[in-house]
Amino acid sequence: MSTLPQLNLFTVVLIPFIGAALIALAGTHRALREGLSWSSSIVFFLAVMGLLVAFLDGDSASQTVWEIMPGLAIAFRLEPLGMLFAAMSSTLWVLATPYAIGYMNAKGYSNLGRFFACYAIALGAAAGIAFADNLFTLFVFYEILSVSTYPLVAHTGDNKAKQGARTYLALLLATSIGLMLPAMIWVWTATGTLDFADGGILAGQVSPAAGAVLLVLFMYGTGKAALMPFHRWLPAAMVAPTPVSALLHAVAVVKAGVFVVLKIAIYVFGLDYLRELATSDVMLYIAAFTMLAASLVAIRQDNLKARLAYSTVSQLSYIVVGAMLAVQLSAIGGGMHMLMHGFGKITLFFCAGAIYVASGKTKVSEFDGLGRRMPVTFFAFFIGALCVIGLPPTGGIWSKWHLVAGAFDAGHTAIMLAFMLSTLLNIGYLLPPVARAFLRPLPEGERSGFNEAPWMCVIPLALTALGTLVLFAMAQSAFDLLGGMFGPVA
Amino acid sequence: MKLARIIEFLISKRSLLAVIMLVLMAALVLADIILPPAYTRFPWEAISGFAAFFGFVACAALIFFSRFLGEWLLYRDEDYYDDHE
Amino acid sequence: MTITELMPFSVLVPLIASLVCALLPGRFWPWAVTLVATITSAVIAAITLPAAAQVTLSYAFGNWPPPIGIEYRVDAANAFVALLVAGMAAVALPWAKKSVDREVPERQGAFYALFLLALSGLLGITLSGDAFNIFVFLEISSLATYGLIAHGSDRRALLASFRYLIMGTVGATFLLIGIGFLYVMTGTLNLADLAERLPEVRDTSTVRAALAFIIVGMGLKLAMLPLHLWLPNAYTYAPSFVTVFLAGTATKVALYVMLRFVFTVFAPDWSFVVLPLSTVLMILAVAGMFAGSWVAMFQPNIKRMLAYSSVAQVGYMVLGVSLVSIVGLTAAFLHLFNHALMKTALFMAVGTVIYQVGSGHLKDFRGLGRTMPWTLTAFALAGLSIIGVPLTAGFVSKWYLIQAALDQGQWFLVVLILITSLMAIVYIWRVIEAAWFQERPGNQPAAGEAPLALLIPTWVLVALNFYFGIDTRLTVGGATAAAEALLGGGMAP
Amino acid sequence: MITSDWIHPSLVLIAGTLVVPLLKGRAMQTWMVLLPLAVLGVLWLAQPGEYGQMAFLGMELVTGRVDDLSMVFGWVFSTVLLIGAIYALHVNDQVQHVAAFLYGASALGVVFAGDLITLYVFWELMVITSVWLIWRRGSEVSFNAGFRYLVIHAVGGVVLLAGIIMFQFETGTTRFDQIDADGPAFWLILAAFMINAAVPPLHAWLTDAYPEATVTGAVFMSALTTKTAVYTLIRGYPGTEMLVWLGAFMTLYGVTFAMLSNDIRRLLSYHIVSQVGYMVAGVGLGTALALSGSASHAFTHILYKALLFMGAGAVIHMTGRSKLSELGGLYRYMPWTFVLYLVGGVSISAFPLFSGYVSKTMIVEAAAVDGRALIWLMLAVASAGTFLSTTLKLPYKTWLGEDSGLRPQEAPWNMLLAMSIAAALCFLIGIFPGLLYALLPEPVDFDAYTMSVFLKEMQLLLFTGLAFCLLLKYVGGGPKISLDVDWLYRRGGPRLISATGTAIVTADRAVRRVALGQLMRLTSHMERKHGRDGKLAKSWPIGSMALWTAIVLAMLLTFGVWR
Repeated sequence: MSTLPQLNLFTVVLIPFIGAALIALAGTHRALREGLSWSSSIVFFLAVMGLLVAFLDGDSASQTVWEIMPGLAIAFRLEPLGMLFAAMSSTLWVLATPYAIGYMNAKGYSNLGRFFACYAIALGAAAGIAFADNLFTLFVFYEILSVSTYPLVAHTGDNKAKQGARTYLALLLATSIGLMLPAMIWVWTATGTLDFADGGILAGQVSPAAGAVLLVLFMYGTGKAALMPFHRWLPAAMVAPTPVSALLHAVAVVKAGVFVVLKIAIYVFGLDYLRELATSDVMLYIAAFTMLAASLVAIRQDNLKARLAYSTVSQLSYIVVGAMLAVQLSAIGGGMHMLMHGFGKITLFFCAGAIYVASGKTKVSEFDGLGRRMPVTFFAFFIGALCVIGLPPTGGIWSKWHLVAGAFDAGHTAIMLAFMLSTLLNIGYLLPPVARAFLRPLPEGERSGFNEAPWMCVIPLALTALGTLVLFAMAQSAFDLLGGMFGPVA
Repeated sequence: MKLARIIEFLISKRSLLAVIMLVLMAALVLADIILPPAYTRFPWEAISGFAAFFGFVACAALIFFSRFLGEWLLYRDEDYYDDHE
Repeated sequence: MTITELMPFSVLVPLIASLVCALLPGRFWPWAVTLVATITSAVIAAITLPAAAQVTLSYAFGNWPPPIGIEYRVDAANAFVALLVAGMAAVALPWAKKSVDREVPERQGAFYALFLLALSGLLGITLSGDAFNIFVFLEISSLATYGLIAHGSDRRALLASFRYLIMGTVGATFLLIGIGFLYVMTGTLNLADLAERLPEVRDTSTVRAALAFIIVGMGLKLAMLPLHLWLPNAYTYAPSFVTVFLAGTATKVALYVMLRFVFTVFAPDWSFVVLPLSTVLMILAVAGMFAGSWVAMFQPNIKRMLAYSSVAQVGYMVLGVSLVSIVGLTAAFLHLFNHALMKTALFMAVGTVIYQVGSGHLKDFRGLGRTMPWTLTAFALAGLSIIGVPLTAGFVSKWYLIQAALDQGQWFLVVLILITSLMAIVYIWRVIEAAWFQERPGNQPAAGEAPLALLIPTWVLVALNFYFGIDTRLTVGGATAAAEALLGGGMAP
Repeated sequence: MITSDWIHPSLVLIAGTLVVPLLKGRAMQTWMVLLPLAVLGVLWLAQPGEYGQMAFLGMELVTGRVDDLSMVFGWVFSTVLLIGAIYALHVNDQVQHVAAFLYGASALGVVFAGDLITLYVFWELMVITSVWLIWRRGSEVSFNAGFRYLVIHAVGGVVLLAGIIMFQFETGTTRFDQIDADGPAFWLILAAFMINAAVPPLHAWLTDAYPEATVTGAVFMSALTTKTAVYTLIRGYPGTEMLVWLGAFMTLYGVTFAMLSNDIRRLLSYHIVSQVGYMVAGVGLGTALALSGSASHAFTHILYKALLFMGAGAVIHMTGRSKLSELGGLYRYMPWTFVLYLVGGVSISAFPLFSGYVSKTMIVEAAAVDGRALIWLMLAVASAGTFLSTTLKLPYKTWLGEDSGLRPQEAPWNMLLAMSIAAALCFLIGIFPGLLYALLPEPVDFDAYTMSVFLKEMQLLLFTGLAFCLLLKYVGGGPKISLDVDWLYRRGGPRLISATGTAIVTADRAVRRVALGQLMRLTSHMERKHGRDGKLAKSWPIGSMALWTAIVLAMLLTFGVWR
């Protein structure tokens, strides 16, 4: 068996929270704080891996922590999608920790105790979302995630940061409380349960019209999935320090959003029922529109982080499309894209941050010749970009493959076309930074010579880039895992 | 630079070379007339020297047609695309 | 001594203690006596509740049997409210010491005596099974409250108190008129007897008028829109401790009285038919929810903002009542309880800021998040509860309220509840933003963290907000029992 | 991908390439020569069969399929990698070397792919590796051209992806044999292949990008991308009637536009289009002879086209100029380059004794056997045109003609060596066509060296030459560029994208500005109205309170009591 610890789910979720409390207490004591950040991420990682090993062996843990009201409980259960999400977040947290430490120290930020504590809480909340066994638990951790990331977004403390953070929180809270909560209550009244169940809980319980409305409520209620027109928070959140943008706005927060979308599509609606709904096509096309429109906006962004943010908006819609296509292939593709895009996009953000740390440059138009000074960073950026675009030899190709195949399977040729167009647009905005950096000469008067960011930043980004390559070959594992959502894979 | 001298020598004898070539070409056509056509899958395969004629006409046609196409439609200044990119 | 015999002491102890208190000099002893008396009272209430949930307790004063003597009659509903009132008072008092020392430096004996009077009045209203007795206790508590409010250091406190006095008196008078009508028609003042005899005479306009007067009278004390106009100023200018106490108790008791009359004295199948009560209450509740939240969003004075928020929260309770169902009433009782928790915590946090900074204006909150993190965090967390974030008490009561609305098929109510919740986010957010995301202006006094004497009670309440958001057995159980007691076919013998 | 009797050549190449960045100077040069040799060795050992089967993501992969057809391409790709590597030995840019080898590995991966998934993966890898060979030229022009190249191929890639997915759903397999699907799957995959095969109007990426590639990179590019496409067409679409006509059209299109070109490598690029046209037409004819012709023409074409690009590249490398109008009279200074180039020229023109002759005539013969008169004539015109521009016009204007005043050195030894190897191979195949024919999948029932074929070809070529000499002054040219379908995406596409983007951004901004503006106005209005002294919030006089109380009471009494 395994030498890894087998903890119950709630304990695993608690680890980052405990870590956060300790980090907050460590406060300004730098060594202690960093040590705790490291150790909580590693302990969490090991705990999740322990779960993963057991899960792959066929154990399916579930746990009801507390029943708040009859039928309304904080409860956790392991299922494939959540396992994948948790495994991804925990892995990337381990990699993001040194990066965050390196970055925040290099840029001389203060208030780091709060920063790392909130960072940890966000991860804990993500884990809570991943393991949630019912909508209520999911909602609770979803809100914790929104609130805990607010101080991170506003960390810089200037007016722009506050403004961005305000947009961020306002949109996330307004959508979740205004739309998701009522939808949740509606489900509760209609079905008497909020538990996730294979095949969904809504089929036959609500009228088709009500189901259609519920779908819209859920999709827009999940503000973190950044479906247009509720996508503004994501670009606004880019005022955050880059480690936040990287781990949270490429992985934990936004993936939590699409994770919720997938989870609701699969376990609340059920794919079969979802297909019958009048609005599933509407949402599908809205997502497809988001996918393309966000890409078109991204092309025009000179600021690299803004460009990546819009790219994320676009990529998230891939996954929403995957959910709305409502066939197994696309759902699996969506789940895989969650993973692949996570690795790819975090690499890109890591690189954006490393570039900023090493050269102070944030605009793509200023990147000329930088590749010669920062070859590792830009090569990693190249690999990450390939993954996001969905090209070999990175894992991105397999998730895109399944999404497109799902679109065909569902009979939506127009969506296939949208994916194809989106790929082209992705190339249009992700590769120019690399090409510029490697091909154009450095501007007059700039010092040439090797000048990478601190190794604490460079090593993680190299590792995540490597991760996308490994995922190319290892996609089978993710595929098998996700196939478990629909019973044994044929 | 020996090779360059050979080429130079050949160029200096270009009238002679041209004559040799013309003779060779005449011989080719002659041979075509003398030898019976191996195939007659197409009507023109029976015509002796058709290939020669065709080669000449095709070449002339290409030269004039491409020239016409260029002058009429396709030629642009070399910085044409620079203005717009 | 049985529980039945013990029960009246929760009213009597503060009453007697107030006499002692009025005579005590200095700053410590009046407070100490008050504390002891309040805690005693709260403990008695706590013991009473489980017993009352089982069977209705009845205690006749002076051993005169009910129709003649005064009866204390306690079922789950009033035991629940009594525990709330006494409990909140007990939690507020440790906090009171510092705050009162600062805001009411002199004649504290009288101040605490008034407080105890108000407390015993409120408890008396709650426990009494006699209509006239209810009026008497109402007047006792009201008069004491006017006095307490008038202690506010701001000169406007006097005016606010005066206005409250006028309106309160109007309310009490209306109640008295209603009770008078009933007495004329039935010849009894005992609530149980009233319930028994009313069916014979209830088709008369006198009885209907009695109901109308009682509802308007209690609506005034309850601060139900549009009868709430006295409340903002009273809460704003009263000493912080008084606001803290009133916010958690006074309106709740008024609601209880209204419910007692509407549901048990007049049966709900009568009162909601004879008057368009359901509609009227629902309209007023929704209007209150909106207007209160709306105005709160724009208030520069935080105490005043919270006062308007209270108007909105009263709206939620009345909304629950207007649905006339077990779940609706449960929601009303739950919110009655939970709102006391959250609003008291919020007022305590604001009071703490006032104690440290000397002002409750939004602009004086700027930058306080750094210097008074514990106070402001308490405010933020209690704010979460008032917004109705899951795992807080506020969520539980809103959840039940929404359930009740859905049971009746009232979709639009759910929408309205959620919209007002969003408005709550806005007004709570203003404070959080000022505290953490604005710099403290240079000309403002630098304020340090508040003393523990203020912080601990505040945090106890904050913790309770979360505790009752997670462990809902006591609150939901109590509220359900209370609702069933009211709706379960009148006063059981 | 590795079993005891099969090592995937791509894997060898990729693994070997990973070492390149660690090496320098002489060691790197040695490695660069050894690596393609190793690949040739691996191919030598390869036995026909299917290897590397695996189940992946619910699909059956065959990563290595060795049969005669794939081996033909495998051999020539490896050979040209060796030649190209030698040609590039002097280049001190590891990015280029890495890109070139990975590009070669991808091309090999495509031809050895037994299923469409593997094929797709390598297909895309080919794009992202080869684009660096354009970009590393380092100029602004090549930067942009590289992007256009990338985007067009990305289009091809997504079309292929869609096609394969449809194919998979339709047939339930992803095996790559003849594509026998109906409907969109058939057409999409074909379109993707045709993009890479540079079939007009999908060809402009080639003539746009290759002239802007690096001197050494263009050699690899000329050999690999279009020829993998030819391979896939032979494998997947033999006998598709449409291809006959497209192919014949391509041959003419290429020669016509080549006449208009001023840039020497653009001229040669149009001839790639033209020559690939022969192969495409051969695929379309679909007979055993025609397919053998296509395969062998691809083989010979790779070698002579590489030779031509090497020759042109040497000129560019040594003079820094690439335009006919700026070159001339170089024979004195670069005679070896001149002569070796001419070997390539006569090969492509299909002079007897040179490689093009033994393969092109096979396709033409196949058209004749099929009785396609018009096709035959079109191919004949293209033959004349090929000779005209590659062997007459280009060398004439570059090495002979007016002296441009340039005084370059002869090309470096490694370039000449690489060209010599290629030239030798062209010659060898021309003399011993049996060597080539032996590699082909089907036994070849064709002899190029019959009197009839010889006579016709010689007449055609020599009289073309005559016409050229007579009409020399009418031959077009000059410092001009000619438009092609790339206009559509160089001028039209960017405008469309930027216009759409602008529209979205503007709309988004406008909506947000209006919405936020209204919200702001509303809030400030509300703040005024409902602040401390607002209507709802101000302290009401007692009279008003009493009034409200009275109203409520009156309402209740009115409705409830006196009904």
